[in-house]
Amino acid sequence: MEALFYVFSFIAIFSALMVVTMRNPLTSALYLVLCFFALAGFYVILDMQFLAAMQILVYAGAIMVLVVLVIMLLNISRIKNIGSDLHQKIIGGLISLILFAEVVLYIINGAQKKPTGIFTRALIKKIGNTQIIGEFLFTEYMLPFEIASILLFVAIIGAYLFAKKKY
Amino acid sequence: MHNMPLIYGMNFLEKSMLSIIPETVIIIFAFMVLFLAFFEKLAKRKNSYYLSLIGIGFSILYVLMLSDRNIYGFYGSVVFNGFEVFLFIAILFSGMFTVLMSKDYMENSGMPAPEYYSLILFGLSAMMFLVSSNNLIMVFLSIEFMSICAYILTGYIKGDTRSTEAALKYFILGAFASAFLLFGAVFIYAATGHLNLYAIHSFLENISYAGSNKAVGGIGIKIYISAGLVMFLVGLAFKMSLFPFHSWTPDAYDGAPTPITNFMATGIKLAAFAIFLRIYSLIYNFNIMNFNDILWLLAVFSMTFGNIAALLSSNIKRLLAYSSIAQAGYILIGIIGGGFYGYSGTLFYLLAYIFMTAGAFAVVVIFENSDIISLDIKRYAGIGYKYPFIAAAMSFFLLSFAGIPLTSGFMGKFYVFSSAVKSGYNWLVLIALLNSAFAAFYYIKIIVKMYMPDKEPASPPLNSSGDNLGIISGAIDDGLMLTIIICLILTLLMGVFPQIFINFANNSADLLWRI
Amino acid sequence: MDFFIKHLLSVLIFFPVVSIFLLLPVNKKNEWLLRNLSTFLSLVEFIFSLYLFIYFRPNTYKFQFVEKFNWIPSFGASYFLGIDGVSLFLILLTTLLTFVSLLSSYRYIKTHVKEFVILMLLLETFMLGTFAALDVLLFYLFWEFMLIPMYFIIGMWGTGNRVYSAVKFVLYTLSGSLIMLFGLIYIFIMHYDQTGNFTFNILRLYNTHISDGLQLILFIALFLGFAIKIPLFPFHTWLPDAHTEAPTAGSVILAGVLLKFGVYGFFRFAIPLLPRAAFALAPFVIVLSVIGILYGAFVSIVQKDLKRLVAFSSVSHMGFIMLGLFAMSAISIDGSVIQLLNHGIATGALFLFVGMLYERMHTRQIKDFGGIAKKAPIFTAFFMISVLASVGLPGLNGFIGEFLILVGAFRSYPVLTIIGASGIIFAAVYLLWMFQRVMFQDVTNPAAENFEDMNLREIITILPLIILMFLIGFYPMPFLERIDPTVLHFLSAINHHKAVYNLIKLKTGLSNA
Amino acid sequence: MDLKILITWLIPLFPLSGWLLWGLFGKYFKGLSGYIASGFVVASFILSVVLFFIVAYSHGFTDTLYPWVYAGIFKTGVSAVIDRLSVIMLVMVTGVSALVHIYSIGYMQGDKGFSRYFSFLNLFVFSMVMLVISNNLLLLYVFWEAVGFCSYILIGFWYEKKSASDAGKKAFIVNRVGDFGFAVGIFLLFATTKTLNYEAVFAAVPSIPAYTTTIIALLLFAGAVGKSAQFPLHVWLPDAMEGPTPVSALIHAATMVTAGVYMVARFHVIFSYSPAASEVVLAIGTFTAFFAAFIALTQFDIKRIIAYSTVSQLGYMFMAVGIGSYTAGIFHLISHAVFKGLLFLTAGSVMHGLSGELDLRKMGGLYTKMKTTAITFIVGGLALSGIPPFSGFFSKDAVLADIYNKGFYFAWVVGEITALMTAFYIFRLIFLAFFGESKLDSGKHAHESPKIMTIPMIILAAFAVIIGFLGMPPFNDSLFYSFLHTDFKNAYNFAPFVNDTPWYALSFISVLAGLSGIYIAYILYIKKSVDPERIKSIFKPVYMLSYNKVYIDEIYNFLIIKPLLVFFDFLWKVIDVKVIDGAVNGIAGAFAVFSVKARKIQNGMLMSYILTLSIGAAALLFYYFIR
Amino acid sequence: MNNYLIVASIIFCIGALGVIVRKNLIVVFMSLELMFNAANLGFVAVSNRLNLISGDIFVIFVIVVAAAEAAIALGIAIAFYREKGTVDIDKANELKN
Repeated sequence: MEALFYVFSFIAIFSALMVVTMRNPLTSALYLVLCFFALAGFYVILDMQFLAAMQILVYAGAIMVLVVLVIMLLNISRIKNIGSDLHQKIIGGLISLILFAEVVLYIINGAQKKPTGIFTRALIKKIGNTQIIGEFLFTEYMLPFEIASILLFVAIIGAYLFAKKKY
Repeated sequence: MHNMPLIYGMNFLEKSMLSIIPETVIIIFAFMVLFLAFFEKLAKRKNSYYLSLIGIGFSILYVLMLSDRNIYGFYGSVVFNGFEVFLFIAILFSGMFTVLMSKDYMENSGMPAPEYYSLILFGLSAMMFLVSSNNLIMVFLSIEFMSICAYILTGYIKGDTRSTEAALKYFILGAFASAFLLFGAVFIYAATGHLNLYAIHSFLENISYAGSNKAVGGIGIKIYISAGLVMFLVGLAFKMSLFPFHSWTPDAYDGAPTPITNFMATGIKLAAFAIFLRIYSLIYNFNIMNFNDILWLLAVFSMTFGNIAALLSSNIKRLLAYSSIAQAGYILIGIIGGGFYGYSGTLFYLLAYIFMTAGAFAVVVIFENSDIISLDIKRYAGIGYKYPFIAAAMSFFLLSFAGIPLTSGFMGKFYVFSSAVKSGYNWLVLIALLNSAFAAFYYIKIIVKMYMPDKEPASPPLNSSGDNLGIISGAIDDGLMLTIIICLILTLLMGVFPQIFINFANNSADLLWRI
Repeated sequence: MDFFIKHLLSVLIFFPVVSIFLLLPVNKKNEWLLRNLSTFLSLVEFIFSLYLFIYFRPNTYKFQFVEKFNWIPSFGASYFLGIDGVSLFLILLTTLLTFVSLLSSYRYIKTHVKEFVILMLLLETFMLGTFAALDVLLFYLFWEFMLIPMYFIIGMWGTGNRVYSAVKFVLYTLSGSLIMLFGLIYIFIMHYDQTGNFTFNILRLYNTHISDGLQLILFIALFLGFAIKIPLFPFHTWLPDAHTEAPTAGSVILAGVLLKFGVYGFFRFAIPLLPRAAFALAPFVIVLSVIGILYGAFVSIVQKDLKRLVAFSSVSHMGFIMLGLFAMSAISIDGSVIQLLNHGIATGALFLFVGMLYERMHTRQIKDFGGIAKKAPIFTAFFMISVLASVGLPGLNGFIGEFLILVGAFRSYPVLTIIGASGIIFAAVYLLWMFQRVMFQDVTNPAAENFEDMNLREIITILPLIILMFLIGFYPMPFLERIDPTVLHFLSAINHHKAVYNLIKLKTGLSNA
Repeated sequence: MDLKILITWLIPLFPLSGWLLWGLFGKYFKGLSGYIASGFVVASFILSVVLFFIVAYSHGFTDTLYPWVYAGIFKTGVSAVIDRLSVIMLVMVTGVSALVHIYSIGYMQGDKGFSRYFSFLNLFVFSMVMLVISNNLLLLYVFWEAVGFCSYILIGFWYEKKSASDAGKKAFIVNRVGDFGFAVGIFLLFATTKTLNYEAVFAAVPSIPAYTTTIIALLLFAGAVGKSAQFPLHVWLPDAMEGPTPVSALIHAATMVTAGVYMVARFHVIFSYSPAASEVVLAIGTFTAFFAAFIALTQFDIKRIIAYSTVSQLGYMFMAVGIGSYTAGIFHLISHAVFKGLLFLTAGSVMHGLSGELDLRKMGGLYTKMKTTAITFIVGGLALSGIPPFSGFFSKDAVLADIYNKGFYFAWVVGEITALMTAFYIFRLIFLAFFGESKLDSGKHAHESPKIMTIPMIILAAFAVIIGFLGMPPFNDSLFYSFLHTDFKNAYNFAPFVNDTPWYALSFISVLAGLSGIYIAYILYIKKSVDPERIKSIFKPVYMLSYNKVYIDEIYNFLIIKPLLVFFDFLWKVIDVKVIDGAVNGIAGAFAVFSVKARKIQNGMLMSYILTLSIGAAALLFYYFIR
Repeated sequence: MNNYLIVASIIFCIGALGVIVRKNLIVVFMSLELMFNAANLGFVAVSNRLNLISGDIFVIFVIVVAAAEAAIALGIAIAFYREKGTVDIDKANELKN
């Protein structure tokens, strides 16, 4: 497990770095897919296979395909050479580093709550994570679920409105 | 705090549904408006306009019908009580004003109406969900829902690069802030193990009394919570457009269609403040860490930046945007002041704020001729003589912004300031008062333009196109006039006889306060 | 009639608003009707206000014509009106000067007559409300909104750099009032902390216990608000600009009534609420007042613009009033109150005359005048009386006020009083020199050749003021006997703090030593 | 109401109603107003005489007309004190006024401000009467200033002339300077005694500390210095001659200017309890007497010569009151009022005859043309010179005798020298104007004035002859002294008599001084045995000093007025506009600069927006971390 | 346990870096997705650690929102590209001051 965690961590971080450093958005997109896969790996380690599947289906599958589609739709040659200024890089890097340092300091100094829930690894394994998620989704989180559906609907309208050439 | 009356049982759906009826009504009407688009005959602008108004009206009706209920619906995901009643009505008013303002605007710009109105309604429902959400998932989801509607509406003007640019900026910054909010939620979750706000509240209450008792986590948890709350605050402060998370405000306000600017300035701000107020009263307001310090800074910076930046602004929409940043700072003072008095004051100010803002934007819409120059304050020269009523109303709204007595702005300011003084934030109030003093300059600047032009216009005919001064083509739309009149009456009423509104706000704040 | 008398203050406050509704339907073009109707209505208002004088019981300090209704129970604010001897005369002055200034603007105001008369009447409402309010919030409401009509009057009908002046006027005074608002809120909250009740009733707020250090800070907050309004040196710079550019009516109201609010605020709010601080800081205020007296006079001497001269003279006169108020003796405060009226009357009259000069000659530069006395004897006579009233010539009103102030102040602050009293010399210098250059000598400006004498309307405008000048000068008892009990009560309410304060000083002095 | 009280208040009422009448309706009366106004004043005069006898044969009284200013413990009414001092003054004031009024009818004939003139003249009489009878210091101060105002308005009567309006203004302002001191004195007096009523004040004075009394007395005297044109505030009086000559006669010779002396006499209790202050009075009086006479030696403007002579004579009066000889001072006041009024009226007559000519160098030989004027003038001149049996002899001698006998030898010597100079300059005037060959401008022919002018002159001349006998030497046994000195019985005798030199010895020296003055003038201007030009060139610096009025005006101008004006200008243009207002505008400007800078943050670049946002987030995290 | 959160914060900060540094709208958008995913990882890890399930549910909603935002973002990108001919966000500079 430990080993797998480090492997996935390495892949995720490396690919994430590649996403932000690659000049060509298409390359970035492919690295992003890789990153998503690594995250899915994490989910598997954490016994959330359902989420791993969702991650790959929705993110790597749907969203990234959409992204790649859009990149292709736009003129690739005109969008791939958008560089960044040096000072932008320095300031950005600095800020990110500071943010990172702060968050890590918080994490190291802080402590999480003691595990109090009932859904131990064993229980999840016994019932099955999909079933648990499903049960919760349709009882306690029914309203968010419904809202999410409307949200997606609105997003479709939005995408349609933005993408169409004129009214 | 109350015991959480989580409703488990067979008929929980019925009871829960009651808590979201107003939102549901709005959503149903949103779909109805949207479906109008399918029918060539019905897709006239007027129909969707009236349908939206009817929907909002129904929703208000339902809110009023439910006004004495206190419901925790959907396993505590949403709450519906006096607080929500107050804010629902305020939000619905804001939506109503937006719709009323839009008719004229839509006709001028030729945009497709059904989608537009339905998005406004969807946005309204999202705001209402946000206000009543009692769960971090609901908070996040509603914020995103609301924001997505706002992104779409901001970029609604096809072919207008400014509109698209505004949407782009708004979107990227919004998503960025949302990421912070989300990451903050992770930390809160890690520290407390809860997503429900009440549950988090009681957890924090325990540890704040327990001190550094190892059994419940102690000091480490507090650090986690700080990290979580700070990052959560970033997300919320963005929506409230507090400095330094304000940067989207002027650009998005400027580029968006003016009724939508009003929607953002009133509705979104209202919803953001409402949820912040709720979360603040539930979570932030513990002595684990003094969040008031940071809010103090945010308030001071917001006021000062907003006012100073607005000082020389020549574009009326940007000016109002900067002013709204400053106003957010003032509103925050009420929250910092805290207590029953402070919350009530905040709500009162919010209510006052939407009326004056909506009124001001209605005037802006009247004089906006779909070209950029019409937003220049110079364009307002001399309208005081040509359109005495509108100019007088505009002056009144601006004076209200400036906090001159007789206006709701004064009462609101007085209310929040005195609550802050009550809690001992004297410097804050002093700074706020000095801010109001020099802020008066740019409000008055507009009045100067309207009534005291450098060269008095020789009363040009109403429809002469050659004249460079504010000219309205045709008669003023009834919806706009209605908005102005309602806002004017309410601004005056809240300034002179505020007691009923205070009672309303008190009822609403009472429930927050007694948690 | 009984109801009328009982609610006279409300009637007075809201009658101008009702008048506005009467004026609203009148056609914009019908300037004749607008002018006469508004003047008539303000005259009616003035006559109403005379009932106050008639039914006012002298020889008592109690508030009279009290009206009290709940207004905002949540803040403990009420619609609480009442007048004592001091506010009585200020109200009368307000109604009179409104009438006078409306009557005076027939010729000056040529454009937007309707807006003008409406704003004037609106202004009157707020001015009266400010004087009558005994509820702090109500007071503040009237106090601050008053700026707005005045702002429009200066900005819309002013001359020259009117917008600059108007904006400066509003922002400057607004800044002060907002800081003052802070002080008022603070006291309000302190009272709440002590009693558990929200109240804005000024009579109850008087009982708030405030520690000495806090009193100083709060006093400074209130001081800024009121001092800017007065305006006390060095917060005066808005005044010359506003006065100079305002139309005649605006100047008259500004000098005659608006400046009084600062002093009234000190009298009604700052000093009784924070007596210890008032006693402790009185020497500083008095130093500022004395500087103001001399400074205003000095600068007036070298002014080239008539209105600016009168404006700076206001600074000087208001310095006298503040000197009297803060000397904290019954005599000097009586004098200050009388002087408040005098300044309103005399300076108001001076502005009217400057306005008449401007209407006829279209200039305000002193060098453009000369030899007018020959052309317009009535004008000269009245103008001279006003100038002399302002100079403080005995027998006219200004003298009574100044003399009482100085006599009263002399006991506590002999040196400062003497320095301040030297202001009467310089008052003579700048006013008489001005009068000489404007009225006497030979005609140099051809425009003065056809100088018309005052017509009947102008005489009616000025006559009440002239009569008052003589009345107060020769027979001030009707005024004093109403003011004196109020002032004595004012002093008796705060005087024990003087002892306490001195005791504290003594103790700290001993412990330091 | 008691008859005497009615009379008391009727005396000021007549001129007051006159003022209102001419002021409001003057233009309907035209020439008639002069006669009616004079009638009013004559009525006042008659009533004054009646009152005089009432008081002389009974006793003085006080009366309050109505309460005037009641503020706290400050309580003053409009009240009158009628005692011997005030009735004497009343008779003098109303009497001279009546004559001047009558004279003015002729003098002002045809002036377009005829009614205005009489209106203000009446106002003056009213004010002066009130000043004399007022029973408290506030009322005194009121009319003290009121007479000053009348003086201002009457000096500037011909306001088209810049010099006239300048002179009026100057008179008012210089008087204000004195009045300022007077007012401060009243403040101090009130602060010490808590009252302004004469009786109460006088009762309190002996018990207040001496230095306080001294300060009060000096401050009150400052008012007198201004009003009575003593050095250093004498500068207004010569300029005041721009006014109509009857005004000069009435206000600037007979009545108003003597108010200072009257005031000191009235407050004899205060002054006598402060020997130091009295010494100051004496010193100033002595110096002024000499100083003014010195200036008068070389002037050519006849009115100015008489004006300086007035200043000089007022100095004598102050010398008298400064040594505690109040009765003598008042006596000189009365006699001076008569002969100086006479001199001015006759000078006015000369002017009238010469259509406004004032320059001595353009006169000469008028005696033949205007005999009445010349004779009356000479009577006045002799009175002024102190030649018996004219009134000046008696009164001036009374003063000088007391000075000598009380041991103030230096003052006495100066007084005698001044007497010599006095006689010289007035006879220089007489000789140059009335004798010798005529130097009139061609086209001007002198003529005698009408009867309405000469009769008052003659009456005054008669009085100038006879009035002195009231103070028949030895003065301390005279009728006048025995009548008046009871009023001064409360005075503290700070300067007792040290000598007992008989009056005739001192009078001899005085008369000698006067006669030698006349003789020198005779030598210089009639016999011309010595050329005045030679003396002029020998004593050139002294002459120039005298001729230029010791440069006092210039000194004031350079040392006070000019620097002050520069300072005021600096105050306005630099302090006010640049510093104070500059600070205000500077703050506003700073905000504008901030605004520009603040909006730089909002530069439209998405990247910088994101940066601000993330810096904000980082800062917040940091803030909580360090806590 | 903290390791997961640290990884999550690393990814979060890399995402933030991408948003700050990159000018390509598409890449910025992908960086935003990275940030959201970092949060997701955190939620799953915490929920696993505390033996809870609500965190996992949250992740599902985040994924939904991300999908919706993707739709909007790409729509905006297309509209922007159509108007400006580029997806360089620096070209979005009409609205300023």
